[in-house]
Amino acid sequence: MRGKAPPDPETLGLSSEDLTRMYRTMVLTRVLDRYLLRLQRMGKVALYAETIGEEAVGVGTGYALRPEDVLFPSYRELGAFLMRGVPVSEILDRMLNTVDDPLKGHEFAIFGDRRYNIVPAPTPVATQIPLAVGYAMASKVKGERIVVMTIFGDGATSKGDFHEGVNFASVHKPPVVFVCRNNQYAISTHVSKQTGSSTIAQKAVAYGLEGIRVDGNDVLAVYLTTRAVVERVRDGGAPVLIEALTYRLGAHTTSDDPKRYRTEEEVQRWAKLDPIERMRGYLIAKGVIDEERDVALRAEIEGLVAAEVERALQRPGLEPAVIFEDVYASPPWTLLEQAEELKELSGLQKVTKG
Amino acid sequence: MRGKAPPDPETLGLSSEDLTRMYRTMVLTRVLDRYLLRLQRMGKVALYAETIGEEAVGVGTGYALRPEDVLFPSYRELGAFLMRGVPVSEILDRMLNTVDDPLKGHEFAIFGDRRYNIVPAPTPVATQIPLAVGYAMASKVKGERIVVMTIFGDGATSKGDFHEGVNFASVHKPPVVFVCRNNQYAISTHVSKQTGSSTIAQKAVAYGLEGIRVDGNDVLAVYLTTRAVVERVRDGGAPVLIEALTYRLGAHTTSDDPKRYRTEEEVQRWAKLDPIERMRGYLIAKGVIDEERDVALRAEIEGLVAAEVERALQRPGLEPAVIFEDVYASPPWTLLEQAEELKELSGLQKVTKG
Amino acid sequence: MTVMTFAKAINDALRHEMKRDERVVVLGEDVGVNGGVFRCTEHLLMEFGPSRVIDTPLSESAIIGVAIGMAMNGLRPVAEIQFSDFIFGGFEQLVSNLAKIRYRNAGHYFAPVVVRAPVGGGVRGGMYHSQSPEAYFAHTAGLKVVIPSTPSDAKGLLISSIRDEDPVIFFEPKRLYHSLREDVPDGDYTVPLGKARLVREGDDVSVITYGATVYDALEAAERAAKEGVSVEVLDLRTIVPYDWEAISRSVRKTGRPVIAHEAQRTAGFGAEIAAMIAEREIYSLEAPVLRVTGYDTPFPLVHEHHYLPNPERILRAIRRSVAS
Amino acid sequence: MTVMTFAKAINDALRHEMKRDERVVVLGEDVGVNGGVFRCTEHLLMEFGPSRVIDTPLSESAIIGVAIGMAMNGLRPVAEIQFSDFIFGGFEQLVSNLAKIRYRNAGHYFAPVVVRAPVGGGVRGGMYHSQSPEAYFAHTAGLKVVIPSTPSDAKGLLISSIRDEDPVIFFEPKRLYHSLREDVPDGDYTVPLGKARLVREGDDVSVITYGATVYDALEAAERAAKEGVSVEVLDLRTIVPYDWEAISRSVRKTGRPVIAHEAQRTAGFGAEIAAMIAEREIYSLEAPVLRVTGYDTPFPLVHEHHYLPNPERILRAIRRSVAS
Ligand SMILES: Cc1ncc(C[n+]2csc(CCOP(=O)(O)OP(=O)(O)O)c2C)c(N)n1
Ligand SMILES: Cc1ncc(C[n+]2csc(CCOP(=O)(O)OP(=O)(O)O)c2C)c(N)n1
Ligand SMILES: [Mg+2]
Ligand SMILES: [Mg+2]
Repeated sequence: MRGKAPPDPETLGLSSEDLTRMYRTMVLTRVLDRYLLRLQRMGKVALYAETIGEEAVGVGTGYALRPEDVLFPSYRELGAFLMRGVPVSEILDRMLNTVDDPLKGHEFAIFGDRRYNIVPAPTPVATQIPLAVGYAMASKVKGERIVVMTIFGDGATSKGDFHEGVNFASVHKPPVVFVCRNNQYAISTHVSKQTGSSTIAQKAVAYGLEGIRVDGNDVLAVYLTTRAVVERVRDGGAPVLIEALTYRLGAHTTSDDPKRYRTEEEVQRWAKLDPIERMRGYLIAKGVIDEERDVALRAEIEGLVAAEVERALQRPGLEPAVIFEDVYASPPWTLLEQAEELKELSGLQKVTKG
Repeated sequence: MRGKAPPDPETLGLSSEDLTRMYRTMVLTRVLDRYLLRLQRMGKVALYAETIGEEAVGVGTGYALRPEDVLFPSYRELGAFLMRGVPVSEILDRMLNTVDDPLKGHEFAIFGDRRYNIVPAPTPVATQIPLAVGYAMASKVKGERIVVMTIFGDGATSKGDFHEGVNFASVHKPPVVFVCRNNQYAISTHVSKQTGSSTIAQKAVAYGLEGIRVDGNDVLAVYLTTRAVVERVRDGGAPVLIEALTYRLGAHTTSDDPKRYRTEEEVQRWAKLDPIERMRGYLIAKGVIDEERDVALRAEIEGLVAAEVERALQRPGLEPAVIFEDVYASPPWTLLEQAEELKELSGLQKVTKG
Repeated sequence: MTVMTFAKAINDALRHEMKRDERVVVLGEDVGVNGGVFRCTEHLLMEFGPSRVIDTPLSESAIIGVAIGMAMNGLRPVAEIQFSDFIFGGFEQLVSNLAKIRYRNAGHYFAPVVVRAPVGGGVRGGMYHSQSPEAYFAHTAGLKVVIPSTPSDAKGLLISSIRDEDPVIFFEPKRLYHSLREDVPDGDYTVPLGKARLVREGDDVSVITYGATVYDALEAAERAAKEGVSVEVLDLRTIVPYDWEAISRSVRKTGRPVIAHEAQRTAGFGAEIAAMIAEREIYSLEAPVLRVTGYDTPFPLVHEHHYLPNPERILRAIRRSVAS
Repeated sequence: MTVMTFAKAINDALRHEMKRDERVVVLGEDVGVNGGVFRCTEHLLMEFGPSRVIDTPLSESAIIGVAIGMAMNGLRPVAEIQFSDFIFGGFEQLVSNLAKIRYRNAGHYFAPVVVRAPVGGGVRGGMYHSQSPEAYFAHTAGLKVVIPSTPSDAKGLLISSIRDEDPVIFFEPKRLYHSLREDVPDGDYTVPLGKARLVREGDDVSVITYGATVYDALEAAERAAKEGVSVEVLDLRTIVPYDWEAISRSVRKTGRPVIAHEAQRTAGFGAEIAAMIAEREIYSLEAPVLRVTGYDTPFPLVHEHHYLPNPERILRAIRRSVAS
């Protein structure tokens, strides 16, 4: 879209509600992201993978899905969760492992909950891809008209599971959409050292599938491309690989120091392409919002998130006994014995919060 | 080459020695292959993967390598071994697990021996591919001018290790050549159910590498293409993926019954494209050999192989103690104890040949 | 009752469950048109069609991963890995996803997948067609591990495994596939997971084993009987959860346990049984806890008889036990 | 001697070997420009250049596989897996190739690869940054398995591992990386594989352990001492081969073994030690063989202290041992 004048929303078939919802969610994502970062620094969250700069991918893809569609995300898809309607409170309960954590403190994944058709991300990169394919295979067998989407990073495309999963899908053609959020880095490894191919999209050729590269900092491009693909796949079209080119403005996670491997100039260059600023510029240019409403919106969101953080911090934590839950539907006797052992021990020693 | 008149050897830069060597080795491969099949039926060989119909790939690629080049084959590359100068006797000692078996009866691989720069194939499909890449990486570090070639089947391209290995090579560009012997089947699975891509060669696009499809039943095409690629890679060129399209005329292995999954018509169609017959026709047409010499050649080869089989069948087998050899350079005490146990037991019980 | 081979009993169990429950699907390399390289899935494609009997590309990680996804979406996939030696390509999916899916999802999603794979030696299969990797899975919380040794148990345990809400790794001793025939109950027949089978009663020594080694233990027991030693043979059938009550009962009776399996000795599943005995039945012991196992080498192509816990080796351990 | 952290000692060993032997190369995710996520490979890229310090794509199977190929061609690769939790993606290469390469090639080719990987919990790492998978490798003939617990041992054992002609899986307890400092010998320094370290002498109970659990055992021993119980603590340092002589000597002395490790209990490496004691030191025992281990669940994000074999749990086992 750069260069010439951006098209009007109507030309794109977008209502101002579409636009403001996406914009609002991007801002919300950014604000919550910053809070989660701070909560990690405070020691309240064990580890956090920032999403700053990549909001357009999560929000654009998230908006393209229907509620019944199922998302297999990676660990950096906060925007998609919020766009799919997950309340901030539930994400905070999750990240702070309160007694209301829907995942009971078992694991890291930012979020996951069957009610939202969001599957918690596995930490082992790319391993959700074959799962998404299988989920979609099953929906085909069951005759459901849902679409399964899986999102992963550029680094993930080097793993065998990306290949095996996409190749499997290329033969059986279940309703699955592969989205690579190419933020150009896998921790310190630039995508040019990740693969010899100059785009991720062209990897689709290896499977006889369509590959599309989209500007991942343009939420409208992401949304429109993804929605078209999702609906095509819903109607029986073959799986598609979408590459959304973006940039990770923050550190990889709170354990990472990006200064070791990239220049401040590079970061600044991409900071200028901030997807939120870009959308803001567009909305103001097209008269969808004005500065005043924008300031109000941001203040409202800040307030909302701050209040939720306050609330969540007050919630009690989980009991040690949770560590024995959800291992099996019918646990072996060995595990039941061990749970007894912990109970006995917990009586003896101070129960500290994980 | 079909359709128009085939070019003369000189035009292709081939001497009649080149031609007869390749032809002779294809015939030798076929004859030895048939003997090995019979030896398996006799219970002398545990399992055998036939190579009938695919001789041109092994021989053409094998001839393209220099002695110092290193081959990481799959289990179906008999032609390449013979073309690289492995004596029939050594292959028989291997397959019959005689006391002279260079691999001491430890495993299946048809053959492997450092003296010939042939690495025994692993049974787990595709797992030799990253090894070949690593071997080539090391030769680059060491400043050697060798080329590493790995050969694998069409089925192998679906495995994560194909992807991870080729992708690794696409970044680091060591002197490695990937050859897919596309015989259109992975046991019962036709290549069209193996991947959504219509060729294997196009999978190179996923790595920004060159992919070349060659008629795998035309030994000259295989040789000329591979040689050009090998020399280019030797001179510092990037890795290349060569797809040699051929057909497995026989069963997958001696445990397989191909009638379950393919028609006799299909087999007959490909039998007419037999690479040996094709080369024979070419050599006769170009006056390189005549019928008489051909008959003599075949008789000579039959005699040679028959005599070697006779000899090998007389050789003694391996001692049970070999099972403890080559596990470690410096074995743990546990293993040494176990070797003692076997020694003790072997004294008590009849030593049967594996 | 119908006389069946072990392979046929597996086939019968699959057909029965596929008929009974349309959520059951089968996937793997060559399971469809070819009916499986050991014929365990024969005729299923014809009967249930290609959306329920799925020939897959050659990719073990995808087979397991896709099966997990299917199970998360309500199916009951039975994935076949052609040989357990090739299960390692899918190991990350097995260990990092299948075993942990219920936990990671706090029960929101779970994956009752059955992974079937032929195990063990005795078929001149060499290094990569003979391994017994059960200990890896026994050491992976979240999985159950089953290894039947008779056609009836194969059927009954496979049906139980398919109906189980937890993922089950189901190992089939390949040397039994076509070498063994027996009367197998028709129709609906289950054998509960976690219950051992007392194969032979005895008073002097307990051989605790599973899989094809049961038959080697029986032969050793026969021979010991001729020497006046009465040997009990216990077939665990399920490794996770294992039947501690049965083990403990037998050890209390004989005081002389011998544990036998094909897998290599070090850190094999036999160690777990020995460790439990050393913790809980130490005062019942009248002899050291002995193990007869595959050696700590890769599985050899030649001389596999020597490598395996053959009757001679088991008998030797029985004698040692009695002598101490 | 220089005071170093555990991470620095690893770095020192790598640098020392890379200087001494140009065949030594390092490869893995983020090992180059980033110096490793735990800084173990810091500055190596600058010193030795990109052909010897190789940043790889995100592909564990290729990392192991490429390292094997390099080793077959005469290099001495030290591959880093970023967390041992991600080693499963390379499991087929480890089990089917690395462990079996010498055997399959009958010695024609062999692969002296060192695979380094951080293990264990205690850093709030959750399910996939905390696991202790050593038993899988102990059960895989062809591999050696090392787990140091001090900076000096880290250096000395890593150098020995790099010089070893066999493949070594080298696990580094990540919670020790930056929490521990001690004097480490400068320059060439080796600690032999297969030799345990007697960390604390005692007469009543033997705690046999390795890795970071050594410190929990020591704390438990301190506390037991206050109760008048004298506890010996043995750090195995190497799991394959393990130092049976040292274990046996200690068990003969105390008669009361307690085995402790972070990995889950069932079929963990502790079972192997218990099994060996039950076979060979049964007559020395004055108490059951006890194990204190991680529970048979995935590694939990919250309450990991409860999951781990913490000093309270070890002390409890010591008391139980003394009481029986
Ligand atoms: C299989 C595996 N290997 C290594 C890691 C450690 N690790 C965590 S994130 C990461 C980089 C992932 O990069 P990418 O896929 O591009 O996603 P991004 O973090 O950029 O969103 C690595 C190497 C992991 N989680 N899983
Ligand atoms: C990882 C792995 N999975 C499964 C098998 C069983 N198997 C042996 S050969 C084969 C088919 C291989 O097909 P392809 O790669 O096309 O080679 P071809 O046999 O046609 O030469 C299969 C599935 C194996 N050896 N390794
Ligand atoms: Mg990335
Ligand atoms: Mg093939």
